[in-house]
This record gives sequence, structure tokens and C-alpha cells, in this order.
Amino acid sequence: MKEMKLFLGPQHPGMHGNASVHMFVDGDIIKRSYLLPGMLHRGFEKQMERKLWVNNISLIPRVCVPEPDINEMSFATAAEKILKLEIPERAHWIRMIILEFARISAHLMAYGGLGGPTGNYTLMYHAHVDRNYILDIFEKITGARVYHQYIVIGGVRQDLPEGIEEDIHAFLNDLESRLVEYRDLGIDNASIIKRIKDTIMLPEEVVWELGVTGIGMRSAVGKEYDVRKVVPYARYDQVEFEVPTSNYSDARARLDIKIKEVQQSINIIRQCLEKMPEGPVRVKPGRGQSMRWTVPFGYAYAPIESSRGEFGYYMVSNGGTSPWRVGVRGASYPQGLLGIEKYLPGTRIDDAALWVDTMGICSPEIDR
Amino acid sequence: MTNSINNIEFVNELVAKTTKILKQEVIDNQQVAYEINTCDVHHLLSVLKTSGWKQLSYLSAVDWPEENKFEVVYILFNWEQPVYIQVRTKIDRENPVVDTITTVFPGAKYYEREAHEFFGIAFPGNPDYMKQLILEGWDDIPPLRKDFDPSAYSAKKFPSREYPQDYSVKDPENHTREKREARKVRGNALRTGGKKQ
Amino acid sequence: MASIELLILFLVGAGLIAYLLTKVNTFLGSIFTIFAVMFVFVSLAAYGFNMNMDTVVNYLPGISFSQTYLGFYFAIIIVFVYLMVSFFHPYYLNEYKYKDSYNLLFLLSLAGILGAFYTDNFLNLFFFFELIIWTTMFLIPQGKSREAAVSYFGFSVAGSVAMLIGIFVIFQNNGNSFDIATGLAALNGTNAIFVFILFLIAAFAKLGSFPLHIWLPIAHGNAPHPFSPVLSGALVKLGAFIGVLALIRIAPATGLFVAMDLPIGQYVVALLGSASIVFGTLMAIKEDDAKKLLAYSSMSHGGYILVAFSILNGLAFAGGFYHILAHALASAGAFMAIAAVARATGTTKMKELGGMIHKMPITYLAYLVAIISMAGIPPMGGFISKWLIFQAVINKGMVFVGIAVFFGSVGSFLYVFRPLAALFLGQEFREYKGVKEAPILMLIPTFIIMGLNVYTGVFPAGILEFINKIIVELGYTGITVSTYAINGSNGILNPALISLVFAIGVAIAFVIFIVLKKSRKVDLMDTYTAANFVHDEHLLHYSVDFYAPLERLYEKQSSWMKKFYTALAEKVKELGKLGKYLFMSKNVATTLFWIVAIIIFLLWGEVL
Amino acid sequence: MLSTKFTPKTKLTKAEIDRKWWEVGDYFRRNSLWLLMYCTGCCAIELPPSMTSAYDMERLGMGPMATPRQADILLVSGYLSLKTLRRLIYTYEQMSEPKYVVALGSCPINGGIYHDSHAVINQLDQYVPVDVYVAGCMPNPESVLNGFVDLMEGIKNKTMNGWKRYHEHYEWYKENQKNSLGEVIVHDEFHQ
Amino acid sequence: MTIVNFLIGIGIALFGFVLQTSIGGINRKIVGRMQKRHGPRWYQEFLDIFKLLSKRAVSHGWIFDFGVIMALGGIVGTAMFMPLTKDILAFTNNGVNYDNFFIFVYLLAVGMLGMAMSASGSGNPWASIGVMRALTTMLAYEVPFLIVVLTIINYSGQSSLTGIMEFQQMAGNNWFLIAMPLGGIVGFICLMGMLGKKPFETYIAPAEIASGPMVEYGGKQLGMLFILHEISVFIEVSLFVHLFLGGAANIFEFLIKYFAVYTLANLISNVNGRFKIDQVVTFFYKWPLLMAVTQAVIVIYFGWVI
Repeated sequence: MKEMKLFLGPQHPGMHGNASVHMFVDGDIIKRSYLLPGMLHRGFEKQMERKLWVNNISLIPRVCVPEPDINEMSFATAAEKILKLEIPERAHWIRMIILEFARISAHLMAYGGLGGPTGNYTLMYHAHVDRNYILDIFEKITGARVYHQYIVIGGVRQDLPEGIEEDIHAFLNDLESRLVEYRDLGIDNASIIKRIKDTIMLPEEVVWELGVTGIGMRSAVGKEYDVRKVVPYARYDQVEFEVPTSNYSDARARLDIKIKEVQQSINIIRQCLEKMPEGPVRVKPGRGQSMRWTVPFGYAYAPIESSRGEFGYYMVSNGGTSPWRVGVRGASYPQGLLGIEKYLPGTRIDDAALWVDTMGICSPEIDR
Repeated sequence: MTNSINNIEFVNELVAKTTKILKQEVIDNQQVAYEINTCDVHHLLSVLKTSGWKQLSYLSAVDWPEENKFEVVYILFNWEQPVYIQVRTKIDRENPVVDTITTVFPGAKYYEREAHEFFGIAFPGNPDYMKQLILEGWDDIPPLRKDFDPSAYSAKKFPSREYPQDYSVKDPENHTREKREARKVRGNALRTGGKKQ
Repeated sequence: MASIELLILFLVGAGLIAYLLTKVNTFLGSIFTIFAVMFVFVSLAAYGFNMNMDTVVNYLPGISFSQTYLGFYFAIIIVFVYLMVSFFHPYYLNEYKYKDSYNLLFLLSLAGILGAFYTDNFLNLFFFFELIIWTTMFLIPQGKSREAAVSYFGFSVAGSVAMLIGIFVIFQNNGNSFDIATGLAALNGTNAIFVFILFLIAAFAKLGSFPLHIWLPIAHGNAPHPFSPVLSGALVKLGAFIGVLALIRIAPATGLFVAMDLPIGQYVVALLGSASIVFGTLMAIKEDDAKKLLAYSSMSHGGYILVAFSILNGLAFAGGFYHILAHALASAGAFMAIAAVARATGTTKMKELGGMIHKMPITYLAYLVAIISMAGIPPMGGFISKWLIFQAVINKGMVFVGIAVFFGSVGSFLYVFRPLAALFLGQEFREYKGVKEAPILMLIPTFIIMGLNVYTGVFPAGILEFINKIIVELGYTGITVSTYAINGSNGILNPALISLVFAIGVAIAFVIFIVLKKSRKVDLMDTYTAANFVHDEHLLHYSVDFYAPLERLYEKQSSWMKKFYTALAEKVKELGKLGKYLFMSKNVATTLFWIVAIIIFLLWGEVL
Repeated sequence: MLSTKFTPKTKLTKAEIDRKWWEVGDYFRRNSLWLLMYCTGCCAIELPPSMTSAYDMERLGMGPMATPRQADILLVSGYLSLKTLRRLIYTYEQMSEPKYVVALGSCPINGGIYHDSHAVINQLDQYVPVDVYVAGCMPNPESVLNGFVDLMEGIKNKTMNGWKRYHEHYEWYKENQKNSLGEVIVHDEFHQ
Repeated sequence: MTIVNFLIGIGIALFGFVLQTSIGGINRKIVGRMQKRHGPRWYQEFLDIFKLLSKRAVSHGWIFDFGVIMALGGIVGTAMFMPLTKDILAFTNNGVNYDNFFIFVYLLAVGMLGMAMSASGSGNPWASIGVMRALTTMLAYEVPFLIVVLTIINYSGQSSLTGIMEFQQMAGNNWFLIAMPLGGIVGFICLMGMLGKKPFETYIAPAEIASGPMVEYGGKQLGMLFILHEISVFIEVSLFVHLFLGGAANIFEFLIKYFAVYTLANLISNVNGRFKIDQVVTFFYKWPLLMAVTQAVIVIYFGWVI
């Protein structure tokens, strides 16, 4: 028999999340591979159709576990687009703070996740410490560590608590000072550079073929293709930030961009805290009874820049008390399914876990 | 990236030039929607792709049982002229067939497989569209159709069953009930600040 | 008193009888062969150890014999391997095309071997060598490959020619006498260096050592399964014999490396031996066919023998001689195990096999013991010889040879493990469900070799004392051996103690294992697959490109030698074409002219 | 001659000796619980904080392990789709005994927020015996760790014997699995 | 050679096991502190091992068990030969010490072979890949290490560990770490490789090959492999101490040196990622081998020793 079959996941330490990469291997080179999704399938899109708009707010964060806030944001924006609803100014800024924290948290987790495939667990431990501080801040703001249900249709659920600014500033200063350490432990570490430099390439034509977005796209194309810049939502057009890019997309470049984006997110949060106006944070979204309000007929697609790329909800309302159809565009759908089928072959099994890791594949948003 | 209104006009012209528009909708200043005939989809998408809408953001379907139609949706995006274009087309619900667009957008392969799995839409031309992807051993109508009731399916498939007689461990030493009472009292005491009611 | 001449004549006669018997019934003929070889082995073992053989020649004109410890040592090892292998014949001969003559050729080649080691005459030596080469050449293509026979014959002939020229030089040098002892002693100066080189070419060709190794995997890989152990365990040792003659008996006075106290000639041979070790190891790691893999391992071990004999002291010689024995036993054992597997399954390709341990556990054990010895791990014989060679190398401070020696030692661990993992371990394939353990007649030699492998590793003292006699015979001082311990130049080794301690360790481990809770027996397919379901056991068997990451590092370099020889073969072919064009042309006059011209040149060339 | 100073020990029966050894084993087992790294659902997201520096599970002697053979605890982190459950059962049966199942989140208890979904099962303990439930959606690291402390106490009190239940009611479990899942070991194009 | 010698040998093996298990636990705590956390109890490794021994394992056939027994037996046997100090040694007879260096290298290989056999016998491809990587790593680190040892033995004229120890402790001689600095560095790098510490930890690599050879082990077999691992770490670190750090005159010196070497290796390990397997090979065959050969040439042919 020429080939043997190996599996990366679902029950494998190298796979984050419950998905399985089936690999047909010759020696140590992957010859064919495909992703077996669906282990996290919960029938989300069906569930949403059966729940009230309000109920859905508690359901949607669970679509993508590592970064739940983008779901809330995307859902809220889509509904607001159909409702043609203007939400209070302060709510926009609070949303941005939450979203950027979510981005930092997801980036730290992904960057710490580099510790798994390359074996530098110290990096992972350190990254999770900082991520845990973010979760604490979330808990202070929203009352929950992971599933916040904070960004709702019509604004945010409640205003920021008293004195949170100091906490945020203290944490951001702390984190900023430690980014150097993250670089030293991770992408600037001599032993790790050997693993991530000039491997796991993502050339530009592959980006366009698959439809990869986010860091993968920016690292290959070299242009500021960021939804926050190109199609600004919330008040991203009013803050100054850079979109780090590169023209050579190996694993190291993508991780480097992650760290740079963390820095940019820190800057954005600082600006938000500075520029945030006072005022109400929430308006009542629709007409109808207290809970059973309706949204008029309409279609909308709401793209959000997640840590892995363009994430969006396609929403159809027929004027009822619950959505008629909600489609979720997972950011990792293209590279997760077609990417693994077409471009994982040729890599070595040593790199398979790193491939999945640095391409930014999040299985729950593929399965829904 | 700036002139979003101009971009939308540009798109309007382009689409109108290419194909017959059944319905048109501007969702916001960076998103437009067109409803077109099924037979024009392939052509329109090719034209849009050559004009810069290189990214297929999303492909899925919507079920409209009253009209007895499925509505297939393609969302395209152009990073240089940032306008999201929704292209929608309605197909017969009884015989849902629409040609594949993998020749234009290779990335559509798995979206189409998923649409087939969840709605039962056939995509001739896509070699694998019939294979199961997310569900495993599915034995009912495609789940995202409106006439599928997950609640009934769940009740049928995962009923609550009788446990065997000696299943649960009842520890006579473990005074569950008393403990629960005590916890209630403790909780009340906390809630009322130690005052007895 | 057993007469060596009678033994040889007996073998020739027995060969003829075996031929007739085999024609009637292969099984009968093979059994007769076993008894014939056994008779030779017993008479050799009974009288040879104390040099009690009768060397008087009565019937064969022009042939004379004498006995030496050196010759006897080689002879007894090779006859022993022949004996062991002959047990395999009843089960294999039916598969071969010329099965009638198989036993005849087998016995004839044994006769040649006896003669070669007991003769005291160079011309006889050459004659017996040719007898061996010609008989074995006809044995090899039974494995249905013409290429194997051709390459084996080609390289052997190259060696023989080199040796013949060397013999002529000696003949001239020694006052027109073919006597070995005086002939070697009389050599000096340039002649000595010339003969040294010529003999070494012969030795390298027979040993399959570095520049002349191409035939080894081809011949071994395609030889009949029962003949491969002979080829690797016995016949290759002929090269070692010539190597001993050249390196120790001739030992020309070339310049001296002061740092290592070693003649340059010997040092170059040591380096070539090192190259042989490294090259053999690397190629064996790459190889997919189990028999070819073991063939490359023979090449690597040939390198060890060369290294040992080129370090001129008793310690190294002891290592070298011991290695000859240990490797003969180990490679015979390994090849025999592979042969048993090949008989049961019909293939030796590692990618087609798997899980044979569940069907053939005893064969597996035989292979395991053999490879432990081959990798030089205690408590097997290979450890003793490698230890002695290491001692010698370290003592001389030969750094670069040291790299190769250590590399080969660790590398051997890698390549011998491959057949173990691919053939015997791993998933059990469904196509071999009906396979059974080898029959009892084949298990007898398996057990004997297993036992000897362990014996050589635990109690080497007796054998080393005999080797000491050889070393003294060669004019060097032997090593110090007590009942259990071997004294090296910078340390002492107690193999029996090591084995005992190892046994104690295993006993402790076994006690720990047995007092704990009994394990639950599960199926091989019920294995960790990251929680996925696999139904085809072939997909869970890792045997192809086993060392892929390592192979990739030298993939590009590995085919240089082969390319060189292919190019050489092309050139020879072209030369042949030229000859054909010149001599076989339609014009008779041209042909005649060339023939006459060459005859004139040959006869009166010196005058012209 | 019998010594008069020491009263001869009463002979222990084999069952008693076994129990004594079992208690000794329980001490080691509860102080060194290894988790199986199997993120079945979203509650796995709170596992990294509880494993890494913030809450440091390792001080309880716990740690993640790569394969089911090595692990003691099967951690069901959240909802279970049908596809996962098949693999979960397969994994559970591969683990070496004694083995414990800890179910995180509300979904394994009664289906939680996905109680009416077509893809998510409702009650885990009808398919696999569960020893400890940690409720919450999602449970904080504190409650996760608390669940493990509960498990340790349960091992001490000998109440954590789900794996024995699985042996006793094997037919019942198998029947439930078969009714809900169809086949546990899948034959399809993904698993040739 | 009496029964007492063998009892001392078993005692040394047991001591090695207890020592390494404790120091391993302490090191886990140290590393925990480095990673901003509390870390486990220092005796956690004992708990782990005994827990594993108390569990009911699975077995994939006789070779699966036999390999483990052979591996543990080989390692225990090796440890029995190990001298702790220059006086504490199991097998000594009238001033002749039977602790030849090559016994350790090759008897350790028995353990390796047993484990490899057993792992491959489980029929799991991950295990075979792990074995392949372990053997390849061995090929990588063994050669530079043996070249350095060649230099040491050639220079000191001793191949028994106690002999080498005494040579270093003699007046006028330095530790070989100082006497042959290049060789000492190579020795330490190779020690990292032997211990399977981080840049060279390719054969466990949970994220790549799901803990490699150990993939199918659970219960008592895994427990025995843990014991094997602890004892083999003891052997390897002790080898380094004896070869390069001048051995030990008394047991406390040995403990201090042992602890220092192991902790240093462990700390370096924990801030590094792991190489790919071919990177390990190229790494060892580039600088360490070159350094080892340079050192050997300097010492043997020129006789320059600090």
C-alpha cells in the first residue's frame, strides 16, 4: 500500500476545535487531504428561524466560540440595516471597544496557539494569562466572560460601568509593554523561525481562487483589504489605525501581522475611550409587543472584520417576529474546506497543525 | 474606495448592460441587490468577476414555500470598488436545479455542497455536490427547508428514556433534600441581608 | 583423520548423487544435501580445531593443501552457514527453473570453498575461487534475474583478474613459485604495493565494499531466497580472506601517519572502509526491498571488517575476526527469517507486507535476535566485535574513521528496524490471513542460529582464544581474555555480566508487569485514529518511505555511484561495438588483418 | 511456635484485600487526573484559561493528554452533535479503566439552548454514563475546577463509577445509541 | 561478583528512579513558576506513575507487552551499571570497574529497541512515525556525542566512567567541560537531544503526531514507560555529569551537579520551539559535529588541552 491515512482531529492535540482533517500520507508528505466538518453542527440557521429576534441575541454568540462578539455585531448590524435604524453615537464607540478587545483576545489565543504545534508552551501560557485579563474586563463590562450578549439590535445592552477606563488603560499599557516578549518567544525565536519561515505559503493567486480574506489575504496581496477600512461599520472611519500588510505570505508573515494588529487594536481602543461621547446607548428597535417586535421585509448582508477575515450574516426578514433566514458566512470557510482540499497536499505532516493554525481556521463557524 | 455612490451607479450600469434585472434594491451605500433570471446567473457572475468583483463572499439559498420557490443568493465583493452585490435568483422548489458556478468561482464548491445538503438544490457541474458534508447519515428532508420541524425530529430521535431500575445511585447518607433546604435558607439570608423574614 | 582432499572429492561425488536424486524427487535430493553438508561440517569441526586435518594429496594432481588457523576459521564459519541453509532447500527448490542442478551447484561451490581455504598454492587458490564464482553464478539466476548474475559475475571477474595479475607478480617475484607463504613473505618495495592494491581490488569486489559494491544489492535482492544467506553470510567473507592476506600478510611499507602510527596504505583502506560503512548505511535506510536492505547492510559490515583489519594491532584483528563470525551468524539469521517470510507470502517488498508477527512469531524472534546482533547491541555477538573495533579506533585516535564507525553503528539500528516494523509489526493484512509459521525443518537452523547469536554475545572467551591463535599466527600479539572478561586497550568488558544484568532487569520489569492488573486484549484495528473510523488496515500501516525526512536529505546524492557504473557499462558496450565492428565485419580480410596484428603485438610486442 | 506477644492478624478475605488496594489506587487516581483533549463543543473555550497560568489546573495534578488510552477523564465540553457523539462513544470505549466522564455546560444535561435542534442530542447520560455535570453556559473556570474537585471527592467516596454502570447496563446504552445514532461506527466515503 | 553487587545495582537503579522523579517534579514546579503559574506538587510525577500502574490497560498482542518489558529491563540493567560517585558503583572486582562507557550507549539502545518494537507492534501509524523520528534523532545526536567521547577516552586512556571521573579529579586536570570547551558544549547539546528536550523533541510532539510512540499506551504499560523514561533521564544526565563535570567525589556533589544540569536543560527547553526532524539532523551534522571534530583534532593530534 502506497499511502496511509492519518487524521488531524477531532480528538487530536494539534487540532483546535472539533473538526477532522483526513490526510493521505506518503512517507511524511500529504498527498490528498480534506476536511470533515460537521462535528459542531447544531443547526444554527434553522434554530434562528424558530426564535424571536430577541431570543436570537442569546443564541448567536455561540456560532463562533473563540470570538463571539463579531456574531452579535454582525447580527445587530444586519437587522439594523433592514430596520434602517440609527443607533446612538455612544453605542457605536462601545461596540468598537468590545470588538477590538475581542480581536485582541482572538489574536492572543491564535498566537498563543502557535505554542502548540511548535512546542513552545511558555508562549501559550503567557498569552493565555493576558487573554484572561481581557475576559475579566469583559466580565466587568458585560457580566459574562465569553458569551456576552452585549451588542444587541439598537445599541448595546448597557452602558460601560464606572471606572472601567482605568482598568482598560492599565491593561493596555501592560499588554503593549509585553508585545516584545511575545515576539521574542514566538516569531523572533530562532528555533521557531526555522519552523515558520518560508513554509506554509499562501500565494496571491490562491487567495483569489479560494476567496480567502482577512490576514491571509492582506499578507499575500499587500493591500489594506480590511473591511474596517473598505466598508467601515460602527465608527471605524473616525479612528486612525493602520492595516499591516505584506507581500510574502508565509506563516511568519501572518503571525507577524497578528501581533501588529494587536498593537493597532490597542491604539483603536485608546482612541475610542478618548473620543467616546456621552449619551444613551440603546434605542428600542422595532414596533410591536415588548418582546415580540418585528422587523420589516428586507434582505441585508452585514460584513464584519473578524480576526480571521470577513465574517458576515446574510439576513432575510419577511416582516415577522423572527428572522426568515439567516445565513452565516464563516470567515474560515474558504481556506477551511477548499483550502485544505487543494493546498494542504504537498505539505508535511509536521506542518499540518501549523497550517491549520496559521491559516486561521475556526471549525464552529464552518459547521454552524 | 471613496466614491461609494459613484460605485453603485457604476454597478447599476454594468448589471443593466449585461442582463435583465427583475428587481433591484439598494440596501445601503455600499450594498446593492439584483434579482435576475436563473439562466443569466452564470453570465452575470462572469462579467462581474472580470470587472473586479473577484470575491465570492457567500452563496446560499432561501426557502419561500408560499411561492413554491427557492431563492439562490450569491454575494460578490470587489475590494477596489467596495460594493457588495447580492445576486438573487428564484428557482422551482419542486425541481431545484441550478448550474454550478465553480467554473467562475472555484471557491463556490463547498458552498454549493452545503446548499445541496441543507436545501436539496442540485448543482449539476459540481462533481461532488451530492456527497454529504456536514450531516452524517441524514434520514429526513433537508433540514433548512421550512417544512422541516427540528423539534419533532429531535423528539423522535432523542426521546427521554426510562432509566434502568438501579441506575441512579441513591446514597442514604447523602441528605440531598435537607442540603437543598439549607442552601435555600442560606440564599435567602444572603438576599435579605441576614434578616429573617 | 579426515583428509581435506577426500572431503572435496566427497562433495563432488555427493553433488552428482544429489543431482540424480533431485531429478527423481527434490525433497529426497535436498535431504541428501543436508546430510552431505553435515558430514563435511562434522568432520571439519571434529578435526579442524586442532589442526588435525590430513592434507596429503593422493588423487588430485597439481593441488596441494596445508592447514592454517586462519583458513580453518573462515572455512568452519562458511560450512556452518552452508549447513544451516541446506535445511531450507526442501521447501524452495520446486519454485526454481533448474531445480535439478541446484543441489549439485550448491555442493560444488562448497567444495570450492574448502579448497580455497586449505590450499597453499596461489594457482590452486585462484582455481578454487573460479570454481566458487562459476557455480554460484549459476545459482543466482534461479531467482529469475539475468542482470543479477551478470553484475555478480562481472564484478567477481574483475576481482579475479586483479588477483590473477597479483599472483603473476608474486610468481615472478618469488622465483617462479606459487607457494602462498613464501610468496607473500618475499614481497617488498613497489611490487608489494602493486600486489597490495591488486589484492585489495579483489577483496573489495568480493566483499562488495565501497567503490565496487553495485553488484551486492542486485545479486542479493534477486538471488534465490535460501541462497541469499550464503551469499551474504559466507561468500562475501572470501573478500575478507583476501583482505587479510593483503592488509596483514603483505602490509607494504608505505609512509607512516605519525599521529596514528599507521601506514598510509592501511589508513586509506580504513577510509574506504568508512566510506563503505556510511554509504551502505545510507543506502540501506533508503531501500524498500528487505533483502536488498540486508545486502546493503552486508556492505556496511564489510566496511567494519576492512576498518578492523587496517588497524594494525591485535585488538583490532580480534574485532575484525569476531565481526566476521558475528556478522555471518546475524546476516544468515536475518536472511533466513526473510526467506521464511518470502516463502509464506511470496514477496520481500516491505510495502506489501505487514503484521507477520501474529502468524510467524518464531521467525520474528529469529529476525529480532539477528538484528540485535547486527546493530551491535548486547547481549549479542555483534556488540563484542563492535566494542573491540571501537576500542581500536579510539585508541588510534582515528577521528574521521570514528565518525563513520559510529554513524554506521547507530545507522544500522535504523535500517534493521525497518523490516522489523514493516514486515513483522504493524497492522495484520487480510491477504495473509492464512499464512502459517515455517515448518519444523526450517525452524531447526533458525533456533541454532539464534542460540549461537546469543552464545557469541555472552561467552565470547572461547572464540576469542581461538582468534588469538590466528592473530599469533599472523605475527601479532593477541588480546587478553579471561573466562568472562575481555581486556581492551583502555577498558574491560564483561559480556556475561552485562547479559546477566540485562536478564535481571528484564526479570524486574517482568515482575512489575505481572503483578499489575491484567490488560484488556484489543484488536489491532481498535487503535487511536483521532476518533475517526478506519476500516482498511492497509491505511494504518506505515511502511513506505519510512525514513522519508532523512532520505530527503541525501536523495540527490544517492545515485552518483549508480550513474557512474551505468556510464561505465555504456562505455564498455560501445567498446564492444567497436570490437564487433572491427572483427565481425563482412570483409574477411579486415578481420584477418586485425587478428594477425594483435597476435603479432602480443607475441613480439616487447621487441617492437 | 506462635508468638504470644502479637495477636495474630485476622485473615483478610480476597475481596477485602482488593478493596484495600483499590483505595490505595484511588488515592493516586484522584490526585493525578488526566484529561482527554477532545473539544466536543464550545465549553472547550474556557478550558485553556483553567489549564494555563490563570487558574493552573496542574496544581491539582491534572493535565491534558493526547490520546484516549492515556487519559482518565473524558471531558464532554458542551453540546454533542450526532457526528461527535459517534466519535465520543468510540473514544470512550477506547479509554482504559477506570475512566470518568465530566460533562461541561448545560447542553449535555438536557440539550440546553439546542434542546430542539435536529443535530444535537439532549441527554448525554443515555448514551454514555456521566459522573460529574458542571452546569452553566458557559461554566466559568472556577466552576470547571470545582467540578473536578467534586470528581476527586467522588472518587474518594467511591461514587464515581460510571464506567461500572456502563458495563452493567451495556445493552441499554447500546440500544439507546443504536436508536438515536443509527450506527456508531460509520461506513461512508470519508471512512473507507 | 556476589549477590551484594547485584543488590547494590538494583539499589542504584531505584535511587536513580526516585531521584529523577523527584527532580522532575521539582523542575515542573520551576517551569511552572517561569510560566507565571503555581505548578504541581513536587511529588506529582510519583502520583502520575503509580496512578498509571493502577489502571487497567489495553494490550495489542504479545509484542506490545514484551517490548515494554524488554525496554524497561534494558534500562534498569543499564542503570545498574551507573556509578553515582567514583566509589559508589555496583560492579567492581578487585579494583576493576565494569562500567565501560559503551555499555551505557548500547544497553540504552536495547530500551529504545524494545520501545520501538512495542510501539510499532501496536499497529498505529502515529506510533511508527514517532519511532521513526526517535531513531532519526538518535542518529543525529549520537555521532557528535560519540566523537567527543572518543576524544575523552583517547585523551584519558580510560573508557570506564569511574576511570574518566578519577582522571578529571586528579590534580592538574580540569573537568572536561573546561578542558575541552567545544566538546563540552557539544556534549550538552547532545544531552538535550538525548533527553528529548525542546528543540529536539520531535518524537513526542503531541500537536503533530499525538505523542508519537506513546500513542497507544495506557495504564501499566504507560506507567512502565514513564519509569523507563525517568531512569533513562537519570542515566543520560549522570553520563554528562561523569564525563564532563568531573563526576563526583561524594553523593551531595553528584546531586548538586545533577540538579544543575537537568534544570538548565529543562529551562532552555521551555523557551524553545521544536525543530522538524530533518532540521534536527542537519543541525547536529552541521555545528556540533564540526565542533566535535575540531575538538578531537585539537586534542588528539595537537595535544592542546586547557
